[in-house]
Amino acid sequence: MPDSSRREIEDLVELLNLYHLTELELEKKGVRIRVRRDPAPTFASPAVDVSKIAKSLSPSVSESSPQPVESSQFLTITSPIVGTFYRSSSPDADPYVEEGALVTKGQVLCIIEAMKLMNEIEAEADGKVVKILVESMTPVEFGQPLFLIDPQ
Amino acid sequence: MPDSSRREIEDLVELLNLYHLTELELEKKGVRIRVRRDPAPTFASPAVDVSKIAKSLSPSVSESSPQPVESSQFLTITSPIVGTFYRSSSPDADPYVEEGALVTKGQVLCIIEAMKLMNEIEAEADGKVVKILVESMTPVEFGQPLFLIDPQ
Amino acid sequence: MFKKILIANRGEIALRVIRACRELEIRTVAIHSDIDGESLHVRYADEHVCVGPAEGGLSYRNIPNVLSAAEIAGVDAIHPGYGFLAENAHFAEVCESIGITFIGPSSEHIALLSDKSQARAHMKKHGIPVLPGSDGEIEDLKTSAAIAQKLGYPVIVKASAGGGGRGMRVVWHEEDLGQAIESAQLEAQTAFGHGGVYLERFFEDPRHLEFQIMADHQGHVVHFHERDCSVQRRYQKIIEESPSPALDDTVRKKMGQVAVQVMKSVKYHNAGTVEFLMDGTGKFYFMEVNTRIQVEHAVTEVVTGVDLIKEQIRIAAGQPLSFKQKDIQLLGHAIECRINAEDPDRLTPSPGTVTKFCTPGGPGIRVDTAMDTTGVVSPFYDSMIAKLIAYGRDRPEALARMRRGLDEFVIEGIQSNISLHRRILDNPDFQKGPVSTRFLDRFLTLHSA
Amino acid sequence: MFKKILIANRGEIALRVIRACRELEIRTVAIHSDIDGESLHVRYADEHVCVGPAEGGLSYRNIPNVLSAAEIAGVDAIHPGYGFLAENAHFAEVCESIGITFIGPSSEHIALLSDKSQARAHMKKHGIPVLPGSDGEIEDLKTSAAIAQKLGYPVIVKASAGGGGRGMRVVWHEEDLGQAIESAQLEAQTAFGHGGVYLERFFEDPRHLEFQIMADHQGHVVHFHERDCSVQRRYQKIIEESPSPALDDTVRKKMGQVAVQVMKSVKYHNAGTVEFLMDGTGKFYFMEVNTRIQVEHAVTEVVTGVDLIKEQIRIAAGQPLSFKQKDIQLLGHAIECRINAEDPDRLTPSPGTVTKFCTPGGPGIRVDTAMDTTGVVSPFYDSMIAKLIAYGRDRPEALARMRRGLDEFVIEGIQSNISLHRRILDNPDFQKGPVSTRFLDRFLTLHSA
Repeated sequence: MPDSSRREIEDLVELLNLYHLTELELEKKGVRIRVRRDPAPTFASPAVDVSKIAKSLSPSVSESSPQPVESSQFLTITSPIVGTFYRSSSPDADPYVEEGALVTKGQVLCIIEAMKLMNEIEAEADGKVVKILVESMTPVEFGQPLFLIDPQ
Repeated sequence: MPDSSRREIEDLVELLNLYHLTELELEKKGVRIRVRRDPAPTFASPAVDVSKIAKSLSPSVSESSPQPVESSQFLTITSPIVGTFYRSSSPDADPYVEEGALVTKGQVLCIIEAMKLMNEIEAEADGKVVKILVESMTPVEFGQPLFLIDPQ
Repeated sequence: MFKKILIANRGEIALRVIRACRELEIRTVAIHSDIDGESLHVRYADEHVCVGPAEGGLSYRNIPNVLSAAEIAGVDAIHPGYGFLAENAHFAEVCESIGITFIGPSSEHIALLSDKSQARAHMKKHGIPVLPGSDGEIEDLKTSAAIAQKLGYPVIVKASAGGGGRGMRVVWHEEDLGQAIESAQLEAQTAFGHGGVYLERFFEDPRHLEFQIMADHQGHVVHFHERDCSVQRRYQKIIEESPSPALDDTVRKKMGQVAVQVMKSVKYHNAGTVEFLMDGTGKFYFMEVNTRIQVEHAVTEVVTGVDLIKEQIRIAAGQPLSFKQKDIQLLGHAIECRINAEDPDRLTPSPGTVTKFCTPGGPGIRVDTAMDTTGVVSPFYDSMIAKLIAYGRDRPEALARMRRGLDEFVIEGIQSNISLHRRILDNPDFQKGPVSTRFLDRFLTLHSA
Repeated sequence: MFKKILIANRGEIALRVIRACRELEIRTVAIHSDIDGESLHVRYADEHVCVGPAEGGLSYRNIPNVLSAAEIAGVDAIHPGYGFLAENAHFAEVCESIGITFIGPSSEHIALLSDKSQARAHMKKHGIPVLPGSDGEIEDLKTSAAIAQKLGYPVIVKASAGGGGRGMRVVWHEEDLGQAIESAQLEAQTAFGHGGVYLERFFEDPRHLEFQIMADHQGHVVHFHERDCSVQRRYQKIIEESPSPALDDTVRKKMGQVAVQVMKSVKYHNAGTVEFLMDGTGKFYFMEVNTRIQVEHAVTEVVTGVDLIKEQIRIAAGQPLSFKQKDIQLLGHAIECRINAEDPDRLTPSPGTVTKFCTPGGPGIRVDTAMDTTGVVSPFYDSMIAKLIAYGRDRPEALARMRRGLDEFVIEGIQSNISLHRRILDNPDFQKGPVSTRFLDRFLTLHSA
């Protein structure tokens, strides 16, 4: 098969992957390709996240949870534990950081309370806080993105 | 999509069909296409015959059963009933036809015995008997190819 | 015991019979139409023979081809499943004549009991309570009107050869009687080749109850208690359960005795079902006998622990029943939902390609289906694609499991009636039970705004 | 009753608990590691929380994260399943201290019974027959040698904190005793953080029998008869059945009474299993108590009709048992095959992508799995991907159904031990039953030429 047509198929596969399609169906005389994604009923399968499958099969991979597509140029600070996210040290105190603030590596960005313990979450690099992704006093799970930092 | 790549895909589909492949698997980074056919364990799915699916979905289609790929230029005489195939009218008689024989439309080619009844099967067109596909005294099912005729 | 059995059917019932054969270590021969070559029943069988094109009349109902397949495969017996040739007396007769065992009753049983008017007369003669109605087929409008007058309106006109709701007309007023008889006769003539009809009193809110029977060639007849099949529409059942919430033990016992009496009166053998209609006061009447295994037999298997298909095969091979009446007890409660490929609101078939099929599991769940993880629902055949059966220690547990099972069932690519079942299960009248055969029509009217 | 339960597990047991909760109309919270976000247990639950990376110790066994998940989700109770935190006394204790119900016994029960040597001493004191062995942990080689001499070789060195075969050494000759004790102590210290070991007589061909117990907070203790788990390799069970072909009704009754006595002696509550070892002469000895629901609980559910997980939840909510001892009867026979993703000859794990997964169905078949029609078997977790349970009116019918079920099971893309199960089912010794715990090793030796 020539490289050109191979690329076409690869493009198709990429679309499949990007839009979480599940099927490349051949109908009738074998010459029509139908790209299809069924609306998921109760318990239906969400699309398979290929990166996760790959990860599950390679124990050496240890990077943290998936980042939103649009923020790939930014550093995402994710929650290392499960708990409740607080932007300030107490209800009366000012938030540790606001969007737009410049932060330095090691600076406290927020607190996550877990089992009555306050865990300070620090900036992993110098940079500007582009976005705060979670409301204060909200529960967060492991790996949940909390801040987008533009490294500078 | 340009016609050239369309043809390539058709080739692929034909291979899929021909070799009873069932899967076009995306692995890891989503850019590799793996054409795959698992060795069938007990009760495992044989490949889906696309032509049959198409047929089941369109009640109007009524052509007879699939023909071997290599004989598409020939006319295939298939069994219209279930029974036992005989090449001659009795054990002592000569066969109705031999390979290479010229036959005319309506000429008896063989007998299929079903429920003690002898059913004569006739040539559907003038032509040359290219191949006799079934041994005499063998059971045949509905739609089973019996003769290849080269129409002349 | 048989060495090889041909299964003259397709779909889940073909699989069901193959499973029984495998457990009995009997070889199996599947038949299939030319579009069914990749079907699960073909893959599960040891051998398979293509018997014709897609249309059932030319393949699965094609007697010469089916019997030729049986002959070339060299089988000892044929299991007809349900539908297709299962209640075809001629087919059973030809099997008998060529020395292949038909796994079912004799051709005479089928002939007698498939003529509803004749069966009615027979049962009446044997002291079985039948629905008030005409003695045999009606002859002219004048005598019919007199009979109807005596029964009291509404009455129902039924074709002797009828089944599945065809050839039936409900008449509410005398002036409509003539027209109803004529159209029923015409429909029956067209559908069954016999236009004879008879009259019965029509009950507006009856319950449909049926007793499963197994009878051997040694004259033993055992019933497996009842199934309640009142959730139906146009005589198509969609939910069945056992025991019936409408019966107490006294009535259950009495109906069971009558059901056995019905079968003994015709010296029946193999599996059969005696159908009763029960009015709101608890009075019950014989309706008809189904001379085959039924779709809903699994409900009975689950609550009694007996494998009815294996028992059918053993009986056909001449073995006596492996149990007595006292061994058959209803342990807990079972309910079945027929999962059909259909629009859940309009209940019209929805054939097509199933892109994902994942069945529920866990405790108390049984699934009978011939669908693989993907597949095709062909417009040529029945739209039922699976039977989901839930078991519980009591009715509430069975209903809770059924709700869970319906929620777990994943069918993508086609429509199914799962959401309809789910809504019925949530209905307070249904939960309270019992309901009448008009429940589903009312439910659909209320729920389709 | 609880409003919301967190399931601190994954895989089939997480689904099993979610199913029970759905039937009881309790909301569910799944926890998962970051590679399990698409898993069926996450999709089946009403809510889900990611609690850590793939490695179990950092996610499913991560007590702070699991409890934080319970707190932010606002659950009343946690079901631990089996494995992970199920027998972690500390976890149960923290649950108790923060007012979240741990669905299982108390932390004291776990602490007492997970110390095998302590449990042994306790049972001996209460007149339960224990295996001949040392009184408590052994202190030095000299006294050990004297004890072993008295017991007679072979003896087995067992870690007090042991489980799953770790920290165990069989000693056939006195000269190997010192080495065996040292290496068992080292292994136990490494694996469990406690190196204490004790001695027992070693039986060469024992049967592994266990009694399922349910006990409520009102002091009622009921047993569900036995499961025979003798088909195992390196203490990993792969086939379980009930009733055991090794027991007659007299011994069964006596063992059941002892099992109840064991649990009453510690004032146990919730589900637990009393494990016995039985020698060739029918003498039986207490081995240990498992303070959790077990993988093989489904076998007992199938033959008794009781939903053990729902009962666990009801008990934890303070409800008394919904049955008495006399209500619990073994109806028929059930057998379970653990379907593992592994090389069927070498029994080594075979993780990877499952390209097709189609489960068996029909009568008498139950499947518990968390696999969808396709999926991934991760190397991070247990290799068991499904439990196949077959029911029959008697053992031969259950075995025939299991053979059929194994034949129907389609798993493509990875290796599984289905073919091994199939060969065991065909083995005449197994078919005749009973077999000892050495059966599988011998079988594998004979069948790997």
